Amino acid sequence: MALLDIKDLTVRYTGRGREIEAVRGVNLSLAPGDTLGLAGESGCGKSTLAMSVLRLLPASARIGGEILLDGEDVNTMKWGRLRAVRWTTAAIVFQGAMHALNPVRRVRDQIAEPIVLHADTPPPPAALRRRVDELLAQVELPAEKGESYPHELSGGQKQRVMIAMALACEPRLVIADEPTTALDVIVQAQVLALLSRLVTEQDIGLIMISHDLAVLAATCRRLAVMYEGRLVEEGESAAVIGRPEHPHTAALAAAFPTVGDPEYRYAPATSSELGLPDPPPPPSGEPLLRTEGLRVTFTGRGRSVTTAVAGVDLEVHAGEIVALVGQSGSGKTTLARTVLGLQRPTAGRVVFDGTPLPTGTRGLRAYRRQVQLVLQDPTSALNPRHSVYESVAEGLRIHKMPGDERARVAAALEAAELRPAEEFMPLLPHQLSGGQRQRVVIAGALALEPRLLVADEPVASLDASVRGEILALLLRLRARLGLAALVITHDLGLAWNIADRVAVMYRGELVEVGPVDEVLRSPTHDYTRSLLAALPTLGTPAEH
Amino acid sequence: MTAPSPRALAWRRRGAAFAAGWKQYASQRAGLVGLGLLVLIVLLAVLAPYISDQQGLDVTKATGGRMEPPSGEFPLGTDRVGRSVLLLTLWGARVSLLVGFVATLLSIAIGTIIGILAAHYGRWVSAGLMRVTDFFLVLPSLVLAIALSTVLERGVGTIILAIGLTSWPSAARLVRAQTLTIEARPYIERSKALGGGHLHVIGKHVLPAVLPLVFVNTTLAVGSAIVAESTLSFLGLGDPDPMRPSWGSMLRSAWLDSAVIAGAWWYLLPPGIAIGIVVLAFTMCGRALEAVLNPRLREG
Amino acid sequence: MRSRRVALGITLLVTALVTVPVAVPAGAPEAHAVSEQQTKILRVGVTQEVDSLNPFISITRTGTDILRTGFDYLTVYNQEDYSPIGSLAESWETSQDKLTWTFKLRDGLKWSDGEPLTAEDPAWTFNKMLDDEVARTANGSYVKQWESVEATDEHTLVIKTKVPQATMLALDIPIVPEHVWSKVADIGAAPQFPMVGSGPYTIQEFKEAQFTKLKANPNFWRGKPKVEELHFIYYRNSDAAVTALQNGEIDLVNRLNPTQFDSLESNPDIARNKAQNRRFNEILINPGAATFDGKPIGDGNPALKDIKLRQAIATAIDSKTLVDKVWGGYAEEAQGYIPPVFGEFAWSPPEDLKREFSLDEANAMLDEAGYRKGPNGVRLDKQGKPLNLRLMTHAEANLDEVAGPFVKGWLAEIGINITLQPLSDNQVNESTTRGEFDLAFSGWNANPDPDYVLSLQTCASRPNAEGKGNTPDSFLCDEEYDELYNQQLQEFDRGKRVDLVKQMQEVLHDRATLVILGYDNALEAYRKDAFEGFPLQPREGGVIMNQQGYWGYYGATPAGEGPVPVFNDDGTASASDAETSEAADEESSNTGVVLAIVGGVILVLLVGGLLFARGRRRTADERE
Amino acid sequence: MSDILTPTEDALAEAPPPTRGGGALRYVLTKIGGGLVSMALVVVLGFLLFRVLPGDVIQTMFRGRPASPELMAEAEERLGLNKPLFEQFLDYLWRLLHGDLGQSYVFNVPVTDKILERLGPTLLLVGVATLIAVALGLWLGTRSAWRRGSRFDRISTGVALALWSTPTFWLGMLLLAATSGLFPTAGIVYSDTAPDFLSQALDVAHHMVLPTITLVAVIYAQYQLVMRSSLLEEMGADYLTTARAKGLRDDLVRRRHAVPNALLPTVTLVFLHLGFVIAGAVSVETVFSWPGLGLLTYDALRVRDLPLLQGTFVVLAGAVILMNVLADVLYRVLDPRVRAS
Repeated sequence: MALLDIKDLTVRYTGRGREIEAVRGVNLSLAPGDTLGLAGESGCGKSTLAMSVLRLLPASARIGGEILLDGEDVNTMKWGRLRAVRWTTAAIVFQGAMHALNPVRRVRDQIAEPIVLHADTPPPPAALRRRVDELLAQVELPAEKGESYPHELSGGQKQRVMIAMALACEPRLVIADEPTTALDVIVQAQVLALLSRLVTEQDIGLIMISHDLAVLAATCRRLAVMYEGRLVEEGESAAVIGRPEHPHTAALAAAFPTVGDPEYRYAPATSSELGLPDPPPPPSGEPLLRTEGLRVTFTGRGRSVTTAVAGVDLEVHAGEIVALVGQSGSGKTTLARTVLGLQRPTAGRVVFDGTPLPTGTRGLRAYRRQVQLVLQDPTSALNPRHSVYESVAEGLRIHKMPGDERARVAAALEAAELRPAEEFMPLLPHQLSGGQRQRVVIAGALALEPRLLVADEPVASLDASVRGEILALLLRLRARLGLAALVITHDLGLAWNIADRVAVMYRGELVEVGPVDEVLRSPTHDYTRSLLAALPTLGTPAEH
Repeated sequence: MTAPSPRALAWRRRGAAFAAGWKQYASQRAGLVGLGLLVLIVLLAVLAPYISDQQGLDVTKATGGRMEPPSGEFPLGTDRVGRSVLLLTLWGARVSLLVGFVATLLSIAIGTIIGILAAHYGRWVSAGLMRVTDFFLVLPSLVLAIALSTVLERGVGTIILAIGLTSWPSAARLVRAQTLTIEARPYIERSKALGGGHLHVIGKHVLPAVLPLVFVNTTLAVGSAIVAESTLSFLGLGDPDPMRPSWGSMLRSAWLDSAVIAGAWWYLLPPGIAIGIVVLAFTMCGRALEAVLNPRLREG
Repeated sequence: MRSRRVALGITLLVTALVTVPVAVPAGAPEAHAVSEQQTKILRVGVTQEVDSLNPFISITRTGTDILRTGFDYLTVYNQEDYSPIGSLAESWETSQDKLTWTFKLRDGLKWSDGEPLTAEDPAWTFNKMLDDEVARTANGSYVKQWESVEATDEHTLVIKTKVPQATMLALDIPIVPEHVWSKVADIGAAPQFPMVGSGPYTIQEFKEAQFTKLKANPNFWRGKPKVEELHFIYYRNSDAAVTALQNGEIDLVNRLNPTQFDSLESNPDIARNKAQNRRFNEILINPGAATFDGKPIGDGNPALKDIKLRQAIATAIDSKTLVDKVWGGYAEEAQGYIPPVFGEFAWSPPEDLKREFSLDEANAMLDEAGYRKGPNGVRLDKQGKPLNLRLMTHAEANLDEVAGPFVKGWLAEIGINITLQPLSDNQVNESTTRGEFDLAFSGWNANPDPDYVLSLQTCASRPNAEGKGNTPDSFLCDEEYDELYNQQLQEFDRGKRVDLVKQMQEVLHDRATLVILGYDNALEAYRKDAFEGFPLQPREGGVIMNQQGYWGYYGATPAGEGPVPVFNDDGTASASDAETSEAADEESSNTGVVLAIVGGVILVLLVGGLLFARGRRRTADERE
Repeated sequence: MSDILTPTEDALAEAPPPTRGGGALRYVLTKIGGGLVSMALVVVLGFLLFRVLPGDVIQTMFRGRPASPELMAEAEERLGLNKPLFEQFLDYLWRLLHGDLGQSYVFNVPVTDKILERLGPTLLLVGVATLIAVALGLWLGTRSAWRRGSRFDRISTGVALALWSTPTFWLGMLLLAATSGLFPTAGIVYSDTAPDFLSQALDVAHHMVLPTITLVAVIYAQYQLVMRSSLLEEMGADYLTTARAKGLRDDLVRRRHAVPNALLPTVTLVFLHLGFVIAGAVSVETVFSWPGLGLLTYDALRVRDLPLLQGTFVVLAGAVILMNVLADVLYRVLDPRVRAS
């Protein structure tokens, strides 16, 4: 008998006169001890599916079909029975562990809570303590960490606590909902490895949900792909990725390039008819932007000094795309801010086009016309109250650019491939898709006719299918306008996709700088190597 | 067809947004009731000179007896010198509403400016301003207001000043918190990167985002200001002009003249109930507005 | 389930907190009844807080009222008509030059603790005041001109003064026991309780802003009072006191407003006492304030220097309406400067001089005097400026608050714009003394002898340039008036003097620097079921509380123990011939008796008046 | 704090937020420092406010009694009023540091004594009323948030709003009128109650009923509304889904997880609104003649007893500031998040 058998599941959300069908007739089954990856973009219904297994959906959800957990239909269970089943038969590792843990209770108590709850007789304190220590040990955390509050733990540690908590009642099924989304590559690899190991060791059934096919492929035996509430493809991981049948699956798979594979070099996945430009000639001459011994330190409240950027020399030539790669906390965002003049360097200087970065307000304003910023999350990078037109025109107005404002806005929108421009102008950000929003941000930057674009994780918050389109746009802009770009990312695949040169940043320093082909194919620094090693690769489950 | 100008578009969009907002507002019964009450009361207050005779407020022309119970001539009875309580209550609305509105505007203006400045400029400005705000926040504001209205000459202006100067800190804190939230948004960073200065960021991004909240807060604060006015007037710090009665000064008269002992409920109840209704109406409107403007509260 | 239990617990807790005290009164009244059976307590509701019970410090009405029952004086005002009679002192004599006073104390006087009370005690008390500035805080003015005080023997006290002093038989100074107070380090500090005293009661306990408890003093030389305990209970608001009276929580309360007084009428257990006050209420009109040496001060509107304008204002103020609407009928209409309670000196304007209230007439007067009406109906003064006048009111005085709008309304009708300016009592005092007013509410307590209140309107009573040194009233400085004033000072023929005083009032009436508003009554009430009655002072139509003596509290007669005593000047008491209850509602016609007695003590009082009316009304309202 | 990850992970993992040793002391000291700054502002404001009040202090002192210019000069000298303002301020500061708030003009006793006498009744009234209001407000707020939109929610929120909208003194007046004869109308204890503790306590409780009900009625609404919205906010939180997924009963989810978190902002509010409670106390004490600090303040204002006013102002403001410092410290104990940031 299957551990979990979902039959013709439909979930509708009703409210305010509208009805949204989140899940439309999904059939799925999982054998005990088996692992299944559930892939899909945001809004495809994968999280709703996961939550419905333990009937955790809000009251506005209408559920149809059957969810047989160990042969028992969850939908028709009595509340008491349902509570008993929760966590003992199936447990969930939630996404965003920061919020999924109660911020004001010690993690030990939170781990122990279900154990006490589901025990017939409350275990003696000593035994309980031992059990929690054991669980912590399983997730490779020392027992002392149990005394911590969630905010005292790092993201990876919190995710480990979540896993320990999920294993507390020895469930037969664990559902992991985007367990590694907010984590860095290396930590992600560690957590995935841990999860795989535990599931295998304890013979637990696992459903893992992610938008990242590579992550799923690295962990799960089987893969299911969801699209608009339907299951569009299901099968062995390798088969699904190797021979995607559904175009959506193909798009998902292509979004995560294999670093080192020349097929993906200068070739982000795009379905645009505009195609991709040819690789550019190597740049020469004076660099457009140069940092010299740049150092930025912050003084905390307790007079503790944090060095975010520790002496960086970096060059970007005209028409060149440089990828700045590093983990969060490595100082790459601070570096970008300093380059933009949003942060004053403690030491060293930034030289643009041969002249040092001005310090006066007026000079800075003029400088900022030439160097533009593209932020990670286009949703929050646009004022929700401003229309596309206003957002794009904002820079024009600040700099009092001469000429017809409307024509300039239209031109910028065209350049960012939002066509026809007129139609987009009156729209508000919430009426646009994620990719369109990012194009508006880019258009806003282009309107000022800059020479350098600083893009901070430009595609990190976009769905996989859109990712390639934006990257292709950057490449085309470079080819057409000669625009140089400094792209900040944690994603080595992105660098491989579009960058000419890559700079690897670690703890405030550039540990390795060079052409992408050299650095990513034959890294010299340990850190670069460990970054590459942590990349989940399609088809072959990671071994650690 | 020529494309409409961006400004016209913006206005059209605002109109549509307003219509949508109104639809949501209208779906809340309490908000509608509150708004209806408010419109009615404001109308009555504004129209008071046209629907009643101000001369009736002049004690020398009072025709009624001392604290007469309600009758055909005086639907709500008379006060201690024979004036119609109904007339007093009607005219009292003018002063109470005036004080409520102006004092609130004053306090909100101070609060908004300080709140935005404290959030926008870092470190010392912020620390200094917040210190002052916290200080005023914990000060027993009634004591301070009483002291202020003792120092200054009696009158509506003084009352407004006393209330305005003591009630801004909560608005300042609220605005500061909201501004901090807004300023943490990447679009502020983007705007700065585009070259926007302080004024640009505050004027184009922060203020428009903070204003709805300020508006809600204003609606809620008018009620408190009206209660504060009545308390100060009750304590004898109100406007002494008999032609400008407020609900608080009516209650003071009732109190001083032992309406409680005399059982003159018609003298005691109308001003108090009027205060309650107006404050409640403002509160209901404010909460309904809050629900419209703050999506988190809307669900469920 | 647990949350349900918690909820239940909270409900129970809240209910308990609310209902337990509610349940208490079921038992509490019984406790009250029982305690009344055992000890006779007179519980008096007072609406003014006690400032201090230190006899050297206290100056409030309530404080001195309590101290009068706790400490005896050398002399006291009699019950009949405020004549000074001996109390601790049995007799006295003065030297030819009026500089040496010799008081003989009674035999066998004892303090409440049993120690003998001798001449050493007043001697110590007075000498302390001479030596120590703090001890002069409350009553320092009496001893300002003293040379020495000496107890020549156990019964004899000799006081030498630097100049003849008229107030020597009106020394309102509580005599304290030397054996207690000589050990007190800080004479200004709050006293220790119980206090050793010599009055009809001894002060036992004082709870700040709550109550003062006194016990009957068995050693009081007139004999122990019938009531065993006397409690003064503080009520911040008088409604609460009235409710307490209705509930039987207190037995006696005064200073009622008309509404309260009326509401008590129907209560069969409560008797009311409407007493004549010694007070007149007025509005001052600044005729151009100046210092005693004639230099102009203050910022009064110069237009008011015109007597025609002042007279028009006086004509536009209607005393009858004020009596009806402001005092609810519990007052008498305005006549002369001296209140009608002092019938002999009281004057009422004859028909030809009488200003009948008439707005038309006032308007005509102003038209005639050349005050044209401006565009908005406000008249213009001679300089063409609109007549905007300030009317200063006492923020805490009900009279001012109610009457102010009336005056404003009337004057608006004759084209004068009034701005009401409510200020604290002190601010009004300061401003009026400095001449910084146009119109202001005022009022005084007059005395059997009118000298002091008359002196207020003389040139000499005006202040120095800082607005200090003297207490002026209306800043009138009129040759004719001053002339008459000096004449009446030296006139020993009573009939002629009365005549002079009436002429002075006529002058005052004509000059219109002040407008008399009326004379309000003192309204008191007590539990008839608990108390038979109280001795009034003056005996006819007088007050129970705030007497110039201890008669009311001392003679309090519990129900069934009547009749209420009458205290004679020889120290004896006789049965009252009339019920005090509601007595005052009938106007007294016994002026003949009053006259005779007043005549007997007139010489003493002639110069002694100073002490009675040494304060202005609003503060006089708050203190003695 | 020692990092316990494996060496490689240690080297590579993101750094957890730093936790400083001695943070607690630092935090407390910062809060106390802030409180002291506020207190200093109160002291300065108290001085300025009550020295700029118009009026002649000496005249006020003598209250119209005839006094010779020499006597007035003497008093001026004694009170140091002839010195320059700054010297007066230093004087005032010096005496304040010694707990001397000056001498009341009206009562002729040290202001400190006067305030100490009145502190008890106010503490009793405000304390009991706050406790009841907090308990009531939290309980009602929790219930109405949890059953959002229910009849209980609508009615209890409506009642709270209506009471909150009512002027305190008016509510007191109505209560007085409505319960005439049931409860004492003024004061804290009858003068003729037996002196034993039980009778006294019962009598005080009896006297407290009306003032307490009035004060509670006016202030509890705030706590209810804040608790309600605070809980509503928490109700969307992910950790509650976690708790439910663990199989916790609804009321356990509420009690163990939602309420403790929602309580935190409410705790701050309780203390932040003490100033409001004190304002209510002034009204309530005036209406019910409760012999507390509020009444003293109002009476001092009435007769312009400046030192007394200054004293009550400094003490009331100081008390609120002190309570707020305590609240900050308490908050730190309650909310582990504050400890690290």
